[in-house]
Amino acid sequence: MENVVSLWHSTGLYNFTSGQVFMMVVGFVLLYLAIKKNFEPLLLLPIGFGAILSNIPVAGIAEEGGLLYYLYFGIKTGIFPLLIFMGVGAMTDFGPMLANPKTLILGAAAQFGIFASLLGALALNAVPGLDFSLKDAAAIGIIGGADGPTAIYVASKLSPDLLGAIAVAAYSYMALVPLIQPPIMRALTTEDERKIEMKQMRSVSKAEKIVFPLMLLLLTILLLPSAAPLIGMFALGNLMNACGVVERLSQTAQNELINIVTIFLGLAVGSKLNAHAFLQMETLGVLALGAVAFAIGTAAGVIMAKIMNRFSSTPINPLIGAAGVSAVPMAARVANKVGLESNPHNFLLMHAMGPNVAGVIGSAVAAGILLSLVK
Amino acid sequence: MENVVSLWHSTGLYNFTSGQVFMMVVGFVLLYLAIKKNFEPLLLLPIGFGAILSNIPVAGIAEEGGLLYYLYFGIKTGIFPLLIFMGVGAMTDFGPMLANPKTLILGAAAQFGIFASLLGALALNAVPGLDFSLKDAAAIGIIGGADGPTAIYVASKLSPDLLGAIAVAAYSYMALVPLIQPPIMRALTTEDERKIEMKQMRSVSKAEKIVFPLMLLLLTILLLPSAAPLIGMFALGNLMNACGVVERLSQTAQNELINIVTIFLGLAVGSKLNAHAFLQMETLGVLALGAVAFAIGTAAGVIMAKIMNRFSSTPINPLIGAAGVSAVPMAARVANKVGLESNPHNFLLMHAMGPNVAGVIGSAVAAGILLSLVK
Amino acid sequence: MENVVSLWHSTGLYNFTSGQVFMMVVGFVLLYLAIKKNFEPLLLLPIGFGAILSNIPVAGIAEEGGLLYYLYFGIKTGIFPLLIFMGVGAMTDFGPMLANPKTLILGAAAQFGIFASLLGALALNAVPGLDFSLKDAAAIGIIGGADGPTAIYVASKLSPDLLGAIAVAAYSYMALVPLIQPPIMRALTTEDERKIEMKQMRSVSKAEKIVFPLMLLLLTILLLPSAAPLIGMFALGNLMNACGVVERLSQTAQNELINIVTIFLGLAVGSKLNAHAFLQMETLGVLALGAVAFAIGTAAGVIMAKIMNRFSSTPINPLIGAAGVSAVPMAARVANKVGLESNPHNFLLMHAMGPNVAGVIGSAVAAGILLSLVK
Amino acid sequence: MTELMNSGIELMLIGMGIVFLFLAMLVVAINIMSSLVQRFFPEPPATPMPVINDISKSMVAAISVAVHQYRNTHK
Amino acid sequence: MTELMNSGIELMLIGMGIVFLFLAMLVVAINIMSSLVQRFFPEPPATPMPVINDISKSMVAAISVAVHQYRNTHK
Amino acid sequence: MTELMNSGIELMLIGMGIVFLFLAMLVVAINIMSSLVQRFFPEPPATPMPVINDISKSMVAAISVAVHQYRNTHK
Ligand code: NA
Ligand code: NA
Ligand code: NA
Repeated sequence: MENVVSLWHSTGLYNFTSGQVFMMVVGFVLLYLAIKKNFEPLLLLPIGFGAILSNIPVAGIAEEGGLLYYLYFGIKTGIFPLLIFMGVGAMTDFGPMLANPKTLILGAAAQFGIFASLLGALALNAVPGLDFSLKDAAAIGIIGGADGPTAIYVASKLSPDLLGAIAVAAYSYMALVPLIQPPIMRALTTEDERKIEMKQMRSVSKAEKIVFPLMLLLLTILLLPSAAPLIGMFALGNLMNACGVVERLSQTAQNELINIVTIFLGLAVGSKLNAHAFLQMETLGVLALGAVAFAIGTAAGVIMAKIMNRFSSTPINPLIGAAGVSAVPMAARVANKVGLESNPHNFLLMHAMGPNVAGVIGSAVAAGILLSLVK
Repeated sequence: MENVVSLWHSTGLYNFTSGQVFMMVVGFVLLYLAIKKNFEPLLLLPIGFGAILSNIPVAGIAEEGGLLYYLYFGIKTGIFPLLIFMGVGAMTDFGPMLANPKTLILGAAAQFGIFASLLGALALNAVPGLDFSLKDAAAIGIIGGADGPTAIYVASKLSPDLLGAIAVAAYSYMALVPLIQPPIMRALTTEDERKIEMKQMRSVSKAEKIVFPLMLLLLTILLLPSAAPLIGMFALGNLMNACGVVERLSQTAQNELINIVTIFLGLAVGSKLNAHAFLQMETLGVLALGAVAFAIGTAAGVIMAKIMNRFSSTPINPLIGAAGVSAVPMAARVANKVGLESNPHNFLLMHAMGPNVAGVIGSAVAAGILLSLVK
Repeated sequence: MENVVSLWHSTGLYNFTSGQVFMMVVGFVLLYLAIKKNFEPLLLLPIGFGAILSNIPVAGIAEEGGLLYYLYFGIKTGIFPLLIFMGVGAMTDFGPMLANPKTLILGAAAQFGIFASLLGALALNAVPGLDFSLKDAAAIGIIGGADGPTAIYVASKLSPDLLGAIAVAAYSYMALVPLIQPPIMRALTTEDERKIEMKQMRSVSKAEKIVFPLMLLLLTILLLPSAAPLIGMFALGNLMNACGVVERLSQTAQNELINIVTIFLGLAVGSKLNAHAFLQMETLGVLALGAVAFAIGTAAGVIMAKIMNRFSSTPINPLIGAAGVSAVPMAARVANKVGLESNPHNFLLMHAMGPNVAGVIGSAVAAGILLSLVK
Repeated sequence: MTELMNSGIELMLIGMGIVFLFLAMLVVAINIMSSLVQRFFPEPPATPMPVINDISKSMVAAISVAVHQYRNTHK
Repeated sequence: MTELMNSGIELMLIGMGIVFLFLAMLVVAINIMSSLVQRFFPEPPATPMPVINDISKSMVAAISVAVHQYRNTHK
Repeated sequence: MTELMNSGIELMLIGMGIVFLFLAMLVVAINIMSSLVQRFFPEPPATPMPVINDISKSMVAAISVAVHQYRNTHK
């Protein structure tokens, strides 16, 4: 009898708090978005599942001694996002960017979304109930970098409490890029601009692809060492792939290793989706500002591309500026698709890959600046 | 000269204790069973090797600072068995069970082996020299679950000293399922019953396979959160496989990740095969009770299937009840084989897979109950 | 303004020390050797990259809380070199050695390089500014084992400060085997000796290949338990491959697992390439002695082969003695190549694989002796 | 000792009870779920001919590409 | 609060400044690097026909071996 | 210093001694083991034609399946 009572007292039904119920619903919504809507499923499925697991009463899966508690060390120490960034580096082909280096400037412009939403977060402090520190604002702004591991790395250092909301916002908006970007791109460009065909790119030699990651690393070391962990691991992955002599390491980095770490990272991020941290006014602020960040980044990229087109000797289709937010390769595909609507023979995909991968560098640089200046 | 003496004093020959010699023999026997007799080699080979390594005098491989000492953290924290369970989940197809859900009841009945051998362990305390606590008895009983990671997870929480013996017993008896089960199955059924042909199963839609793991998780959360780590990770693996949108994560979970963790887990389990813990009367009790648990679980499954056959509108071959102990897919194959002896046109394999995978759920549920009630 | 200044103060340019600059140059040289000269790229690329990362000012990647700081635990605990050794074991085919066991003696002779350079290190203490302890000397000597994981394992236990230099020397000289060995081999043999054709080897049964790693382990346990971690993991990998019943574990051990660990190990070794430890007279000593060790080991192997040829009933080509240093399979290929120069129909490759893999055992044995006697 | 046995027996009764209860509820839940899914998300009766798995499909593709390439290279 | 906004605005100005500066320097560096590489390490204009990737190449090899073996075994 | 050299020399003598001893015992052990294995577990002289490795064997299988499938699909 005593046992029956103690068993009843150990059920979830008896112990649920409303916050846990709500967070579980959030977890199931993330699973729905991942599976049914195909929203960045590789991340949002483990994140959603982690949210569910960590909000189970009694089980304590995210508390000391639980699985997610241990996995979270991988985020706290920065190991998981850095390993993922290495894998992403190994998957990245800098060829299109090296063929047309000035597209790097588009990747710079699109980072305006980061700083604009940082300011936005500070401005939101005027709303009663919201109280973002400079660190919080910086962590929120990085959503505008449209790069998952960078956002998680920065948030885990500057504002761990917002990590869950920031990761969810970052991956959700990346999945929404095909919805968020086109209206902005159309609004800021004329039909004629969207029809602009770009010159066929030169082919890039293997030697250039090998030297580039080292050059990128060197510049980072000289100017912005606080970005060195991120850019360093990215450059390592890229070099392993480009050099061709460590093929088995490169393959493992971009397959098994990144898969294993993705599962762990997703679950660990999910463990930060607890009621205490997530069910706050702040979260709404994060979600709103994340969308703003993407929109402003897109706009800044397009406008910069228009300016460059005016002064460039070779034509530049302003649509590829939108790809500067990164969200590789989704944003480049969006630029291609919007371009095809105006000119069915105009394939912008390769041209958009330049600013697209430049955006990854740009947001890692911005991350380094934030980590260095925001104390 | 001094060095020669000190070298001789550092040899294994000089330092061996009889317990270490005996445990090494145990390790070699496990290797023999794994390699020559094909007894669950994926686990028993690393376990046997771990047993040898951890009993080497002087080397201290299982002591603080040694390799197996570090690997054991993966068991102590529950990480290794849970990751293996995730991989097993990803490999499991619930289709046959969803097509014929009432076979779940067979998976419930077969868990009787767990509780019967728990009682048996307590009864054995009457034998002088044996002294099983309730925790020990619960950990021994779980052998009857016929599921390796579940047994290791429960034993590591309730009775770490018995972990080695329990893991060895669990995997050995799983390997012995083709010897243990058939006599019991034949004894409890008539020739006519064994000839029963079952109705062709309906096909199960992808949507059902996606919803099921979530439903299973939800029920666990509501009723038995102490089973949530096990069932949660199992459901995660199953969902990753069923949903089809994270194929690369699912493949990694059921291949490289589970392989890596299996090597580590096996070695770490082996490190618990030391003379101090293993060379006790208790170990004989564990081995005896493990066999009892399998036998009783098999019998309970068959008897329940006979009862269901009597009351069911569609015929149920009682042999498939034996598959309820889990030991996937060995027990289902045994049911199929014994069925074919009586009726060469009667393929029970798919029908037995239902209770077989239900048995995995059943023993995880039983594990949750034990973890929750045995303090 | 204040921010601009603080940003300038956070640049690498402002913070560089000359030691860091120099160590980065070392890192880039290693990358150059790996990529352009194909010097053991699987290790030297991550090591070189690790050297660069760990010497970035401000970033603190190798300091407490940084990525390389955490990865270094894998070396400190011995886990990484042991896992790599397991993978190497799984890749090793002892067939040629078992077909002609007396070639093991060649693998023993070549270890003379280890002890000769150990003595050399102690002798170098006569040079002002050099001060090698017995531990340092032993760690330096092990370079002569021509086996990366063994060298890293021993150095991490005996002389962690020299680890970076020792690992770099070990892998560099392994890459230089085709340059270092041939002159020595030619100097010590006559044209007629190099022309010697060896008898076709018998085929080795699967049973022998299964029993051998266990026998090797047993002998190690009895005589030299301090070598048991190294030889044990090596034997485990070899057994997993030879037995054929755990194919998926063996494949993972020799592919994904070893690849992942290689990346981590390389980066972690690189983190020991800091100015403080590397920019010492000692490093020059290490590099010089490493070359001596390889040369002496090669010579000892060749001379022993000449002696054996004189007393053996079947002819032995002295060139295969050089393969006894290990450096698998490079040294065996060198023996084959030098042999072909004298006799274009004389394929020594398979005959040289015997001493080659014997050299791995030999240096692991020597490692055990050093770990046991050098306190 | 009798007390311990009593605990054991109680554990067995409660344990088997919960196991049956849990799995029986799962049976009910599956039945409801399946009928809901079949009503609201009817599916063409699974994949009609899953004779060959995905790997083989990509093999077919790879082979036809490879053979094509092979011909081009060797003609 | 105004102070915080001031910090934010300063951060934005410096931040975007550095981002542009950094990527602009990278553009310059790439241009120099590319022209150096093209002058000193000229390459045959990439691989002329990268129609088929490495995997397929080894496929071709594997298939020809396999087919060969297959014939030998079955004739 | 001389003491250190003495330790070194002693270490060398003992070390090389043990290495030779160990590997010599291994030679003996292998010879015994091989003759035991060959007497008590004689094997058909290994695989007679290990011309092609396992992967290729499964390739052959996979290809024949794939080709079969390909024909069925495209006729
Ligand atoms: Na970006
Ligand atoms: Na079970
Ligand atoms: Na060696």
